[in-house]
Amino acid sequence: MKMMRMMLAASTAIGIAGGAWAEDLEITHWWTSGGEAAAVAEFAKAFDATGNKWVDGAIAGSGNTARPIMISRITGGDPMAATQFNHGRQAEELVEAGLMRPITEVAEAEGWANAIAAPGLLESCTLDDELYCVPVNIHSWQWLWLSNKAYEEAGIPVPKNWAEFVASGPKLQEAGKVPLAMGKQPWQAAGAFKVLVLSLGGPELYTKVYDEKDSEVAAGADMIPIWQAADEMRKLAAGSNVQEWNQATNLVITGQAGGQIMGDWAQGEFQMANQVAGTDYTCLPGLGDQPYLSTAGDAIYFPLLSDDAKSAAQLELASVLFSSEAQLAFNAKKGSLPVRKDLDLAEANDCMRQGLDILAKGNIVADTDQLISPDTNTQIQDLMIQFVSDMNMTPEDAQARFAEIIADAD
Amino acid sequence: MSTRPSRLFHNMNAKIASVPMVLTAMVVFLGGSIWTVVYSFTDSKLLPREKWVGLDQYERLWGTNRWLVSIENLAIYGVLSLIFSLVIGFVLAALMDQKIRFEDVFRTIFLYPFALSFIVTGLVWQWLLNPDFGVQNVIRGIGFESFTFDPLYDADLAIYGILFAGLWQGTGLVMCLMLAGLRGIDEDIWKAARVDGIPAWKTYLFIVIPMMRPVFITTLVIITAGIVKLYDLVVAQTGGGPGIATEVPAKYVYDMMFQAQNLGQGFAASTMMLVSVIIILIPWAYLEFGGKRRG
Amino acid sequence: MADVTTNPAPRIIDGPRGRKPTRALSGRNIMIYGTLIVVALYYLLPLYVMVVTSLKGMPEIRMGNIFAPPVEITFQPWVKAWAEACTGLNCDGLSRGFWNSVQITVPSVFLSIAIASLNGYALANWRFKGANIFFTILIIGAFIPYQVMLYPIVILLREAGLYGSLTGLIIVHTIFGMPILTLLFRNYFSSVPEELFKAARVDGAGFWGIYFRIMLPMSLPIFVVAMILQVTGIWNDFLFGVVYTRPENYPMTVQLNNIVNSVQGVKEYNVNMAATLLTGLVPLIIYFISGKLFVRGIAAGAVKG
Amino acid sequence: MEPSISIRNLDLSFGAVSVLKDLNLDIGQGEFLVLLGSSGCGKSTLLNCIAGLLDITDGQIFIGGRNVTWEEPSKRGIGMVFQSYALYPQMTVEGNLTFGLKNAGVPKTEIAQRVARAAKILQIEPLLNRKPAALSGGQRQRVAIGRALVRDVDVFLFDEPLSNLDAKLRADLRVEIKQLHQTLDNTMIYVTHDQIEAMTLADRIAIMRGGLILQLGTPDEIYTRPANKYVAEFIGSPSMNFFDGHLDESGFTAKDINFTVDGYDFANGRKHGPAWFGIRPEHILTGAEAETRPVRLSGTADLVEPLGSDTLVRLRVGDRLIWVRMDGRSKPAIGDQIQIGFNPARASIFDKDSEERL
Repeated sequence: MKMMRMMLAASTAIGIAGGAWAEDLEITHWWTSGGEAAAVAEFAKAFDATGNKWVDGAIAGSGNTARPIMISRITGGDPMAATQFNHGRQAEELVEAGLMRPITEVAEAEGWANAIAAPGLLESCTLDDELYCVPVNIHSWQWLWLSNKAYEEAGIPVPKNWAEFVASGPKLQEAGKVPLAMGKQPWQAAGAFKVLVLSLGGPELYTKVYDEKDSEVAAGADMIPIWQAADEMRKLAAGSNVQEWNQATNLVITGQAGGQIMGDWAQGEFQMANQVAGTDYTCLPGLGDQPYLSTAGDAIYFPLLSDDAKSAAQLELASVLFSSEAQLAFNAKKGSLPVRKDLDLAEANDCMRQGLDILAKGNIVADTDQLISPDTNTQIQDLMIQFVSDMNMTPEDAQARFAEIIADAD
Repeated sequence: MSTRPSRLFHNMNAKIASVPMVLTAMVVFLGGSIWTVVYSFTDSKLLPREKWVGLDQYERLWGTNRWLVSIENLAIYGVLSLIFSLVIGFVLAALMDQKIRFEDVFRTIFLYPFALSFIVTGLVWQWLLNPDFGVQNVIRGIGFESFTFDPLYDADLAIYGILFAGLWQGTGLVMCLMLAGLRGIDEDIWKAARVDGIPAWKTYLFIVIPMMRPVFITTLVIITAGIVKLYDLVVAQTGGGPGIATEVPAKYVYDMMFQAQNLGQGFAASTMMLVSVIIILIPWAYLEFGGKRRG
Repeated sequence: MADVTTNPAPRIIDGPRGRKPTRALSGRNIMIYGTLIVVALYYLLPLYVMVVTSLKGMPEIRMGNIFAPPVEITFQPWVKAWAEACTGLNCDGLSRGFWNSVQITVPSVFLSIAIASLNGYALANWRFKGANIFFTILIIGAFIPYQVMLYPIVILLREAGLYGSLTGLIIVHTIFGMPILTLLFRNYFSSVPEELFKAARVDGAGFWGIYFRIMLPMSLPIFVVAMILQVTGIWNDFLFGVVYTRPENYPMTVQLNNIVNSVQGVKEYNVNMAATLLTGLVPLIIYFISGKLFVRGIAAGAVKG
Repeated sequence: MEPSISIRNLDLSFGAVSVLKDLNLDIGQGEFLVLLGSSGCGKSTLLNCIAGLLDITDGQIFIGGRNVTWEEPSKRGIGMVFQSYALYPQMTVEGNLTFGLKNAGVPKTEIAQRVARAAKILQIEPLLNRKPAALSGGQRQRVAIGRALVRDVDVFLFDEPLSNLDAKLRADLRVEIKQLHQTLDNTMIYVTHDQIEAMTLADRIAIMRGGLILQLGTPDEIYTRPANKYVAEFIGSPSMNFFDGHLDESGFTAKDINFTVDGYDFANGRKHGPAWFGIRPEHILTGAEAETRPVRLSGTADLVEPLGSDTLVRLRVGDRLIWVRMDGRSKPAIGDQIQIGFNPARASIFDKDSEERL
């Protein structure tokens, strides 16, 4: 293993940069929760092994806090060597403005196209046939995490799908628990909603709404049950007085809450707490019934640098990020799926396997990050957080407003 | 000194010393504002670009619920925070002016929150007002099981929760300004009022307060500037939530520009803020600096 | 009309005499001190909660009462906040940010006060054509939300090649400190008697001579106020620190935010509180030391319209 | 007749600092008393005590026969006028005059009557609707007096009311205050550091120093028979000339000079020992007139100050400097030899140690 990494590093270094050595690269990202930080450490370790140095530029908060800072620095002429974005449309304009550098040469030299788990991942990094980012993981939003402990204490079996989960709500409340943990931040509310759309409405509805932006469908009868489910969701989440997603996850881990709708990164928190999938917690991908997943994830972009040595080192970094070892180590810690399909996931746990099976079946759709602009996304987030916290807003009103946003979406 | 120096070189040193001010005023404040206004008529997304869309951004702005809520919140917060800071600040200053003992101690206590950043203030009050372990929990713990005090989790009350924290942070400074103002009032006025048999509260209300007009103006300027900029406190305390119950214009601007990557929309919102500031300020600035000159 | 000063015969008769008797617990005193004490408690409560929580261990915090004094005092949270707390991969707590903040604050305070005092002096004593227009624009600038200026300044700094450098950040702080400080100095210098200024001119002192030899030495109170305002403002700044610097230069507030928001598993309230207190310590100490001067200086500078 | 104001054994101290010491003072009905002294002598403090604006430490104050020691200022039956006028700047002149009355619940018609009367007396009728900022200093002080006037009280207190005015206005207003006193005939206490005001206005003057009344008497007594050296020096401009010397049977001896003090009216019988001999510049005659005086000296003009009406001349007599007030028409040049003479009967002699009048 070690041999191979050394060779790989050496080959890219020699082949592409012609012997660039020992550069300090600053990488900015917002991976700061426990599981995330542990995962980043794996990348750093792998990159440091090439002789270069990973200078960590973590910015806490969430992507919403960190992205403005990253964008300001890139447009302000003080770019970092590499930076995290959710791939999709967040960095689109930076690429168009020529502020990012392509890494196509590494990808072609190493044959990424053959190794990639889902072609869509590379496609969303591509503009005018040049590749601009390295996808580092696959995340999917469509997971319901359940606390076995909470259900045991409430004296009811762990639900197997959304309907059962909703039905179990009153019993959990009687046992003094919050049925659904949900951090009161806009992105979490909007995320949970899109899970409902895909998992309860199916991929056709999801595509019509988010991809084709069909406002008639968004306003139509097909969406009504989704909004009713959203209505139930907010009632179940009413007692959840936390802000951060991992605080909500912690409520599930400690059995104070029944479940949480959150992406697969939540699994990193369960692992950090030494919880065992199947025994301590249960996961329901796609909310149990129609296991479809949307593939999104994080990607690393490379701003255009004037320093040749650093530019060369950027390519080395890209190579390391996509390498099998780094992919395995990183994703194991983070709880997400690796972007390569040629890996042996011997260590993958129960939940990861379920996810991999769904991927293998091809039951995947593109994530909303790739389909709608950040602007539209923000509008939906504003709507959803208002809907979740303002019980006076009826599902009908919210649906009408949602349809308007979809109609205006670009 | 045989030749008369040219106009340009008259007061040359003063002009040189004012270069930073002139640059700041013209390039940063004026130039930056004009730039912002101009680009509010484009559909700039992540990066500014000259694709003109007329008033589209403004139409969308005024059609956006969150912007309207932000304006409403700022109005509520602004009016209440003005009234309460002035009233509380003045009452505290008046109490402090009664030749009390331990004046230094009290003053330090009232002023120390001002030394803390809004981020800190927001976090502390978020903790205190959290129903699960803050004030509500404690009061329930001593037996009042049904006691409810969770302003930050009630959309109708959340903005008042922010006001609570904002006043905690800001009234100390107002108190200091007022105290300085009170100390500047001629002792003889108080004596005259006592001889006239006017009760203390009436003296304050009808004589002293009208005399403190300059102090009130300075205070007003400082408080208002703070209100318009209200941002950090909201971000740290509620993040705009629950829902969009505590959104404010400055946060809308920031979120639009950097999170939604819709610069044009953010610029339109900034322009609206700028316009309202100017509408409020121009008459005042004219009165203060334009009309009569100080001796 | 006899001259009575020479007649010390007892003239006091029964009845009110001497100081009007007042009870220590008069209604007036109860009202004054009662109000002050209640308000003082409201102001102290958050500080108390912060201190108490920062000295508790996590198990004790989870048990509940935020107002209860710590059963077992531990300084571990303080140590952790200062030296161990993590953001991403960096686990050196606030200590790094502290020195960054010092490096940012000291030159920024110095430069902004130097420039603003010169502005105020020129405006108050050496009026030139158009000066008031610039000043009015400057004052309106005080009301512009920083967010509005964020982007234009990014562009300006980029064009000047200063983006991301410490110099750039210092300039930004100087720019945004200018409106209020200039107002303060202008008001203060206006209140200096004109005769003094004229006398100095007759003695042949010029613009700089008067500034350094006459204005500076007699302006201590207003300089104290300006210094307090600037130290507090710059030390507490978050937005500029995060937008206009690189991670290795992040000031303490940015690291505070990082630590508080880097939730790794459970929120460590005690560490967060300790970090919060540590960050606020510098401005707090300055306030405790110079509170009296502050009020005096404000009386001298801010209050005269 | 019972005194209008009676101050009995008044003590005032702030902590350890004693400001007024065991002070006694009776002021008769309709009397105009001036408290005179340099700044810090306690004169304004005493006035504030009488007004009730300062809590006294011990003693009693009676006004109009009533013990007002514990009364509020407004209940003492006084009106007060301040140096800084202390007008309420946001109110019109009329507002200033009526605010206190309205507050006390005086009927409207009566308020109108009182205001009209005061305005008439002070000739401020055209100013009633103006604000203080639009008035001159003299007008403001008239309004301030008016505010005391409408209170319809027996006692007026003036705290250096003319100090903020220029010399001409001060003289004019001084006359008006004198006339006002003659018209109203009520008790007035007037604090000033200006001896001309004191001399011209007062029925009696109390000269204060260090919280004590050094001398209480009519202006004439104070001028002609100052009770101690301080009072003698304080009153009169230029100050009294002093000779440092010795008093014995032969008269007064000061270094090279010796003269008899025949005709001098000793306060408590003739005493001998070290003493100050004081003679006012206006009691020193020059030229031919000097020859007629019992004591004659000769000096050289050193400084000349022509005032128009008079000419002040400083003479060098031996190593002494002596001020002399000469007729305005005489115009001595510097260096002129001038003969002077005076009558010891018009002089004041003080004990060297106690500085009390002999």
